[in-house]
Parts: sequence; C-alpha cells; structure tokens
Amino acid sequence: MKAFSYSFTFCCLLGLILLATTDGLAQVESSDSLLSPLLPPSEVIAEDHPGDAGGAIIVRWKLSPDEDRGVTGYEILRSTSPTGEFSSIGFAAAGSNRYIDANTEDSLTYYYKVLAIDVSKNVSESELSSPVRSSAQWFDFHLLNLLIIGGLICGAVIYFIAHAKKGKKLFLRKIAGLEAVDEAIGRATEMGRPILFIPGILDMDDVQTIAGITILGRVAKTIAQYDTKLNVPTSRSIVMSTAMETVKEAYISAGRADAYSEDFVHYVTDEQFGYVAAVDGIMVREKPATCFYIGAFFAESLIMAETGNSIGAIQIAGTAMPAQLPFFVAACDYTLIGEELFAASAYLSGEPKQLGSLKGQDVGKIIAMSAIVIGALLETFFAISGSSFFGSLAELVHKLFSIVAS
Amino acid sequence: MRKDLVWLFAGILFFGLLYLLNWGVKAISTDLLVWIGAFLSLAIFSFLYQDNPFYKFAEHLFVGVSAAYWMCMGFWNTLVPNLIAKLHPPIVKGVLPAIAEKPPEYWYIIPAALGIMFLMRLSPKAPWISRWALAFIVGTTTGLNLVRYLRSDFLGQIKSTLIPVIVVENGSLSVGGSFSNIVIVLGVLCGLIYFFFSKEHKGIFGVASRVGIYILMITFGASFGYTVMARISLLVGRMRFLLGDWMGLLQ
Amino acid sequence: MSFFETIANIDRRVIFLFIGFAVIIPVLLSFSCREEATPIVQSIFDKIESLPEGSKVLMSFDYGPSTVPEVQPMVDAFLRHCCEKNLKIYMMALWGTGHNLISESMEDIIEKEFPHKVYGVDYVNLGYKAGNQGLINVILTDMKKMYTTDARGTEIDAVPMMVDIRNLKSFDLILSLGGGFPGIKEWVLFGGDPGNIPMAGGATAVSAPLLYPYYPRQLLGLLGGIKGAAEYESALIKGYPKFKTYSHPAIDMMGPQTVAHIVIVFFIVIGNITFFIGRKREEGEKREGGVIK
Amino acid sequence: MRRQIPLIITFIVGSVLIISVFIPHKPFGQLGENFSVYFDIIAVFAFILGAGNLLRVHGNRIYKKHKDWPYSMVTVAGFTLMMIAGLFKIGGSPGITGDLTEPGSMFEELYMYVFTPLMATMFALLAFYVASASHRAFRAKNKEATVLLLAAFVILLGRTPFGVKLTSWLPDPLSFLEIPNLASWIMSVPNMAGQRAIMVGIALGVISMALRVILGVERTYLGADSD
Repeated sequence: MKAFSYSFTFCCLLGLILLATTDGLAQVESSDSLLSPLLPPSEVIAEDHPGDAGGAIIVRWKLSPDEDRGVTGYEILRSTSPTGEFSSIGFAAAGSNRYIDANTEDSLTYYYKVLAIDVSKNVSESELSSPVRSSAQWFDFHLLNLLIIGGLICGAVIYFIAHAKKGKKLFLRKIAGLEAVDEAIGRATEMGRPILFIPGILDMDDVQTIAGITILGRVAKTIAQYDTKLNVPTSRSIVMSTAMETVKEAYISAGRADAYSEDFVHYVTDEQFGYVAAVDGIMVREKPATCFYIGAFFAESLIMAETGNSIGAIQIAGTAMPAQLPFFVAACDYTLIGEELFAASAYLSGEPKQLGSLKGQDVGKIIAMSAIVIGALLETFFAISGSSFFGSLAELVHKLFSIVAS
Repeated sequence: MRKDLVWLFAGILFFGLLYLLNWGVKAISTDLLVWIGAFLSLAIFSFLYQDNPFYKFAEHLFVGVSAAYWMCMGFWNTLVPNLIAKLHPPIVKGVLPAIAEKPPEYWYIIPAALGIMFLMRLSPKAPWISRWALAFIVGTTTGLNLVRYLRSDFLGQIKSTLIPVIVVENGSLSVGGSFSNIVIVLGVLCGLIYFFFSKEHKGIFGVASRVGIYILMITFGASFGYTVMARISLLVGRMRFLLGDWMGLLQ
Repeated sequence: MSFFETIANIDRRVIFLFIGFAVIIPVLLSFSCREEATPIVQSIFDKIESLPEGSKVLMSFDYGPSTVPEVQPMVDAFLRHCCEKNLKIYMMALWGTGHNLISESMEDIIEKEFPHKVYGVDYVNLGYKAGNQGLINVILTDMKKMYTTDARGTEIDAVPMMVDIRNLKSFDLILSLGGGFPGIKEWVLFGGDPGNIPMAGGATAVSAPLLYPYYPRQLLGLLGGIKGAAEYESALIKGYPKFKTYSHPAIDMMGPQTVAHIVIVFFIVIGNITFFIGRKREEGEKREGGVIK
Repeated sequence: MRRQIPLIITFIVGSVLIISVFIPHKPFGQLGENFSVYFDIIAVFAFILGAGNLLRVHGNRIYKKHKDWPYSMVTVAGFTLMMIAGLFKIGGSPGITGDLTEPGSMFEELYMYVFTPLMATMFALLAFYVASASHRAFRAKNKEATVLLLAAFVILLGRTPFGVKLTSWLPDPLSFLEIPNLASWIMSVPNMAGQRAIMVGIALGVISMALRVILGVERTYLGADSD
C-alpha cells in the first residue's frame, strides 16, 4: 500500500508538470493610441489543432492595440494560396485571441488572416499567417491525466489479480446481501416455490447487465444443486440468449444438466413498463419465495420490489443506479449498493484471482481519498492565506482531475 | 365455461354497453378511443386490489403490443437506414428515397456478419459461433464503460470535492459555508471507507465506516423523500384523464 | 389482535385507498392550497418587482417537450409578471426544441393576455442558436455577432428594442428555464458570473438539487419543479389579484399532490407511533415473562 | 479452442477500445462510436430470437392448454397486429415511404390509444407503492433506519405548506433551521456527499469488473465457468 502512495504522489507531480506545460496562453498587452486608424491584430499564428483526428486548425493572434477603442470582434479569413482569394470562415468576439477552424482538409495547405472590426465597421487586416496543414495525432495529450490515473488504478487491479494467483490469502469483509444468497435459495427449496431473477432492464451494452448475468451464473450453479425452479424474464433479446447460455452452463458444471429447462429464461418485451406489468403478473401468480433484482433499473424498481414484498418473498437487490438505490434499500431485505454489485460476482466465485481484483479497487479508493484530502487542504490553505503558491498547487490538483475537452 | 373469462367478457360487455348508452349524456366522452384508454387504465389500476382477469388481459395485451412496437422501431429506424441502406442503397429506394442515392459503405458488412453469427445460436451445428458475437459485445461494453466511468464518475466527482474546508467570504470566515464543505469532504471520505473490502472495519476505520453508512442513509432517505412528489404527479395526470377526458367531471 | 397491532400491520390496500382518495377528491373539487413562496422563490419575484419599467429581461428557453409540464407553468408566470410590470422581454433558446416553445408561449400568453404589447418593442423572439455555452460566451461580449436577425428574419437593428443592446451586460436580469444541459448551470458559469449579471432560473425537480449550491450568490433565486412554479404563481396572485382568474396549472397540480403528500407523512407518523407502542409492550411482556419464570 | 476464441475477441476488442480513447488518429478515434452502432444492429438481429421465444412461450401455453392460455392468445394477437401495422406501415398517408409514426397510421393509433394509457397507468402505480413503501420502511427500527427516516421526513415535510408553517416562527438568526432551508441543505450537502461516494465506488467497481472480463478472469457470461 505504501509503495502505491509513493508512486501515486510521484505520478501526480509528473502529470502536473506535463499538464502545466501544455497550456500557456499568450499574455495580452494593450496600448492607447487615439484617433489613429484602426490597428490590426498582429502575430497571427496558425497551428494544427493538437490531439485530434485531423481536420482542425487553431488560429491565434495578438489582439488589436485598439481593443479598448471599440473593436467589436475579429473576422477570420482563409485561403489555400497566399495570393489567392481569402474567404471569411468565422468570427471571434472582441477580447478573444483564438479561433478553431474545424473544417479543414488534411491534404491542403492553408493561409490565414484576421480582421479587426470596430463599431463603425472599419476593418483592418493582419499580416498573413505562415502556411499550415491540419493533421491527425497518435496521442491526445489533453488526456494525459486520464491515462496516468487510469493506469494507476488498472495497474493496481491487475497487480493484485496476478498477486492473488500465487495463493496469498486475502481478508475480505462480509457483504450481508451475499451471505444471504444461500439461505434465500434454501428457503425457496423448502417452500417448494420458484426463484425469480431479474437481470435489470438494460441491454448487454450496460456493464451492470454483465454484472447481473455473471451473478445469475453463480446463483444458478447453487440453485442447480436443489430441485428448485428458476424463472428469469428478460427485457432484451441479447440478454435472453446470454442468460440462457449462462444458466445452461451453470447447470452442466453443477452436474445437473438433466434439471435444466429451456423455459427458465424467457423474453418478455423491450418496453420498460410492459416488462414490469408481466413481472408483477409472474410474481402474484407463481409466488416466488426469493426475488433477485440485479442489474440496471429505473422507475420500475419500486413497482417490482413492492409487489415482491406483498407476496412475502425474500428480496435481494443490487444496482449501480444511484437514483433507484433508495427504493431498493426501502423495500428489499438486502441491497448491494453500487460498488458491491460489481464486487458480488467476485465474492460469489471465491476464486483468488477475482478476489484479488477487489483489493485493487481498494487501492483506487486510497487514490481517490488521498487526492481529496490533498486537494481540500491545498484549497483551504489558499483560501486562508491567499498565497499564490498554494493557489497554483491547488490549481494543479484540479487540472489532474479535470477532463479538458480541447 | 371458465369463471375468469366470464367475468372478463361480462366486464367488457358492460363497458361497451356503457359506451353505447352514453350518447345522450352530455359530459362523458363519446370517443371510442378514449373509452379504450380508460378501460385499459382501470384494468391496470385493478391490480392494486389483487390479480384479476382484467389485469391479466391488459398485461398480456401490453406485452404483445409493446414487444412488436420496439421490434418495428428497430427494423425501420436501425436495420433499414443503418444497415441495408449502407450496404446496398438502391434497395431502399422505395422507402427512403433520400438515402438511396448515397454510395454504399461496405464495412457495414462487419455488423451484419456479427448479427448473423449471433443468430447461429439457432443452428444445430455450430451454436458456439454466437459466442463470438457475444464476446464482441461484451468486449465493447467493458472497454467503453471502463473509460467512461473513469472519466465522469471517478475524475469528475473527485474534482468537485476539491473544495476548501474553511470558507472565507469577503474577508471574513463563513461558518455555514465551512461547515457544509467539511460535511461534504468528510462525507465523501467516510462513504468511500464504507466500501472498503479488504480491510476490517474496526477501530477508527470502523467509526469512519459507520459515519459512512449514516451518510448513505441520509442520501437514500433524502432522495426517496424528494421523489415522492414527482411520483404522485403521475397519478394526478392519470386521474385527470379518467375524471376529465373520459368522464367529463372536470370543467 | 389489539388496535395498535391492527394499525401497525395495516393492509397496504388501505393505504392505496387513502392515496387514491387523496388524489381523486382534490382533482374533482379542483382543490388548491395556498402555497407560501419560500425565500428562494420570493427573491425572484421581488427582483422582478423591483425592476423599473422598461428594464430588459432575457429569458432563455432551455427545455424540451418532455419537461413542458414542469417548466411551462414557470415560463407562463414569468411572462405574465414581466408583461404586467412593462418590462422588455427578450426570448432566446439554447435548445433546438426551445424554438417552438417560444412561439407557443408568445401566442398563449403575451398575444392572448396582453394584446396591447407590440412585437419588437415589448418582446422579441431571438430564436435558437447552436453553440451551447460557447454561444453564451460570445454574447457575453457581443450579442449581435450571433443574432444578426430575430427569429422572424427581421434585421436585428431594425428591431426597435434591440438597438441599445450590446451584449449580455445590457440586460437587467437573465432567466434561464430548463435545468438540463445546456441550462442554468452554463448560464451561471459563462454568463451571470463573468458578466456579473443578476441571474435566476427555473428547473425541473430532478435537476434542482444540483443547482442549490449556486443560491444565493450566483443565482438570486430558483424555482424547483411544479412546487417552485406553484409558489411563484401564488406570489403573483398575491401581488396582482387579477391573475387569480388566469390559468395556474402548477397550483392546480399542487393541490392533489400536497394532500397525498400529507397522507403519506401521516402514515409514516402512525407507523412509527404504533411501532414504538408495540415495542414498549413487547418489552413489558418480556419483563413480566421473566418474573413468572 | 472454442472457449479460447471468444476470450481472445473480448480481450482484443476491450483493450483496443480503451487504448483508442487516447488515440485520436483514424481509425481509432471513431471506434467507440462505430462499435455502438454495431451493437444496435446486432440487437435488431437478436429481436428474431426474442420474438421467437415470446411466441414459443405463449404458443406452448395455448397448445398445452396452460391455465392462462386465453390470455396468451391476447399476447399473440396483440403482437401480430402491431407487427403487421408497423412492418407494412398500414394506414397513414404516404404508406410505406412515410414515417413509421405518421399520424393516422395504424401503428401510431395503437401506440397512442393502447400502448400509452397502459404505460402511463403502470407508471402511475408508483404513487401507491411509494406510499406503502414509506409506511413500512420509514420506521425507527435501529440507528440507520432512524437516520433514513429523519432525512426523508424533513424532505417530505419541506415540500408541504404544513412543513413550511411549522417552523416559520423561528427568529432570523435561526432561519437555517427552518424546514425548507434544512431540506435544501440536506439535499445539497450530505446527500451530495453520499451520492459522490457512491459514484466514485461505482466507477471503481466498473473498472475492476471490466478488467476481470477483458483479461478473461471472469467468464461466466460466456457460459464457461471454469478453465
């Protein structure tokens, strides 16, 4: 853990230095010259827009010295030849010293001019920019911080997965909802009633659904050992076929291929409330003893959980939809909150490799917490002392965690 | 004859009769479509009492109609313009004349192939090929989501928590502002501690994790309480339809 | 079973029945209860009230059809208040969908209820322009760069009320309606704050909590959802009793919602009272049991 | 081999998508978007499986005279009707060249008068369930439940005129204790802190889960549980 704190601090500093160097705005000076003709903007520089797929050029200039004397804005002109005809491609407001031309061909060379315009519609033209071409880059330096922090977290997860392979025993705290899974399945068996599993209402392009399906696989393996009926209505066709495959394999690997039925998993409808209507119907008619709601949910969460409650089922929910968590917490017996949902399949698998990844997640939390503590302290020192030293440090931490769309 | 069906038919008949007999009555709606909407609404509401033939009818109708609805939407809004029209534009000349002129984009053969692979589940010989398509889907989902969540939920949320715990306003200390910021910073920290998996929640750590639970409980209670009103407004809307549009009891 | 146990284990259908009646009866009777404007709402009313005749108010329509039920009542109330106070209203949209909503609002409120108001003199529709926060950024320094004509295609300098508008700082108040992206937050960050222009807004109930942190320094007031709209409508009626006869959809919606809300609060209280009495009794019984044994 | 190929595909697709975020250059920059389009297309193909399954389930019930078989007929009939109306764009002025949701078309009418009331009413049931859930869940059973109850209660009260009146007598220096102010403080401070902690946790959970899947450590979804 210590090594991580150190490397984190080191990487922070590295990132900060890199970030600090990428973004420097030209200082703007203005001088007063009265009643002379409108002075043009100067030092027009055109450069390829960095960190993109090509097709864009940034034009920068030094403001017209007459900025304070009624300049209303700048017009940007472009041509493909220094002597050819220049055409207007856009405007920038007074006081702004850059313009992004997002409509260029990478194969052409461009020349730019910037016009200053004042209240009385006088114009004055700058010198020509040097020739420029747009091009695509292989790395977006604006995302360097994302790469550093993402790299740290992913590195931690991968490290602990690899580490766990060597068989080091990990301490893991208990998660009540998962402890209850076996009991809930056993209860359904005793009562001779089915188990209902709802893998959320989103498709396989949501990571919560994948978490739901993996948990279904684990749960189904346990269920397979009992003679209990499993019912998995799905609201997406792809989820249906994935769930079918998963449940079938779970039964096979539990040695109960004979107990598997094609009817366990079935498609209902893609429509959110149509799906809920059908699930409610299943609940009151089949009276499952246990209901799992694991995946992505929206407004339907409470409709299902309340109906499940009215039939006296044990209910175990898990979702990473912050808006629906309160309803599950209120109406279900156990709720896997956010991160616990994604940890659940690792817990249930009991495999060291999977459990190792949880330790990697904890490193992510340490990174988050140390960043918050450091950032908040720097901000506080800055607020109290007003010292620009703390100000710039705080600014740097901010930059490390900001996603600047260039 | 089955009892539930008798009830169902009797109910529908009764509703139909009401509809036919209301012609003279001034206020009540004469629009058959409004009557259908009202009947279906009441059928769903009846579930609040208990399961019954009317709810069963409405539920099964809902499932059939809505499943087909989304399939038609998928066919006309995705398959035709985004696949067929891309591969062979002239085919859609009859339905989407605007697109039919464009040159074909052959790389759309990839999703078509993946789609067909997925359907191989039905094939008796090589159902395992469908797993390739599934592997593609899962790879896409995990790859995209990893970065997406890292960006907006991890970096974004941490960034908004980088706030001073002592707030100075116009040169003087703001007690309220400072208190709020301290609660936010400590709240986030304790909340995160609650989620720690690999460390026993004992001692100071245990205390922080308890505070974390309380913060989460406040969050859940507050969000729940806040949503109640919005949920009731949905019912008000339905009641206005039933009492107003249908029965004409509202002015 | 004792009375308390009966109440504690009340059949949920009884609660359903109460909720049903709590909504049906007020809807039937068009019951509405007096909404007291909370400070966060009252401050917007007071601000508009304090503006002298002819002051310029910019309204940005940053919402779409799905949030019309929540946001439109706010728009209507603001429009009425501004018209009544003879303020000049400038309407624009950061959302493409806002464009039609401006025309509809003009038709429904200004043209119908204030027919003496003249387009171009008392109110103007600047329409939708793309650019999100970038648009705000530009008009912060120059309005006419982006708006060369109004939504009807009239040259901007030919619109009388636009002549003395240079940029956002020319306005006395900015009202943003919506709450999604782009919306109030972008207006605060790119318009109100840098330009130091008084700002207020109306947001859907879902997005309002995220905007609270801006009140009262960066936002002088905020209407949150139907409730905020209803509070504003009542403030308006209180200040100008003639509006009592006008439509007030938010107040109408609030009546049944409030009654149902109170019923829910009542059930929570009852649930807790019976829970505590039940627990006391249980403890008492246990103790007695101990003595007998 | 059959087990290995899918794992390799997932690994390549997943890691390329992660890397592509940092590479604006063609073709990487567009990959995420393109792959999402692919997903939508595969999803339409998969509808064939979904529809087939729906019809099989209800067909079986009708065939085997399951106790709810007449209702299954309703599902099949509703499905067939909507499908014909939608695929052939029946009604509506321009016919097959028109918009699917053209006003006046059979598809649109079914949507407006059958689909919409069912959907809105199902949604409206929430008003009832929110009441029964709060009656049952908001009880001071233990410390956590008490905190939940208090937070919910203040927010609920703050949204009724009654709650506003209850504390409006408080003197100005104590105005922050007035229920509406307290309610908005709870919403914007502790509630926000909790939301943030949850979201940061979720992000970490997603990252770790995604890595497990991409690296092939987690393969349950493929139906391949063990090596």
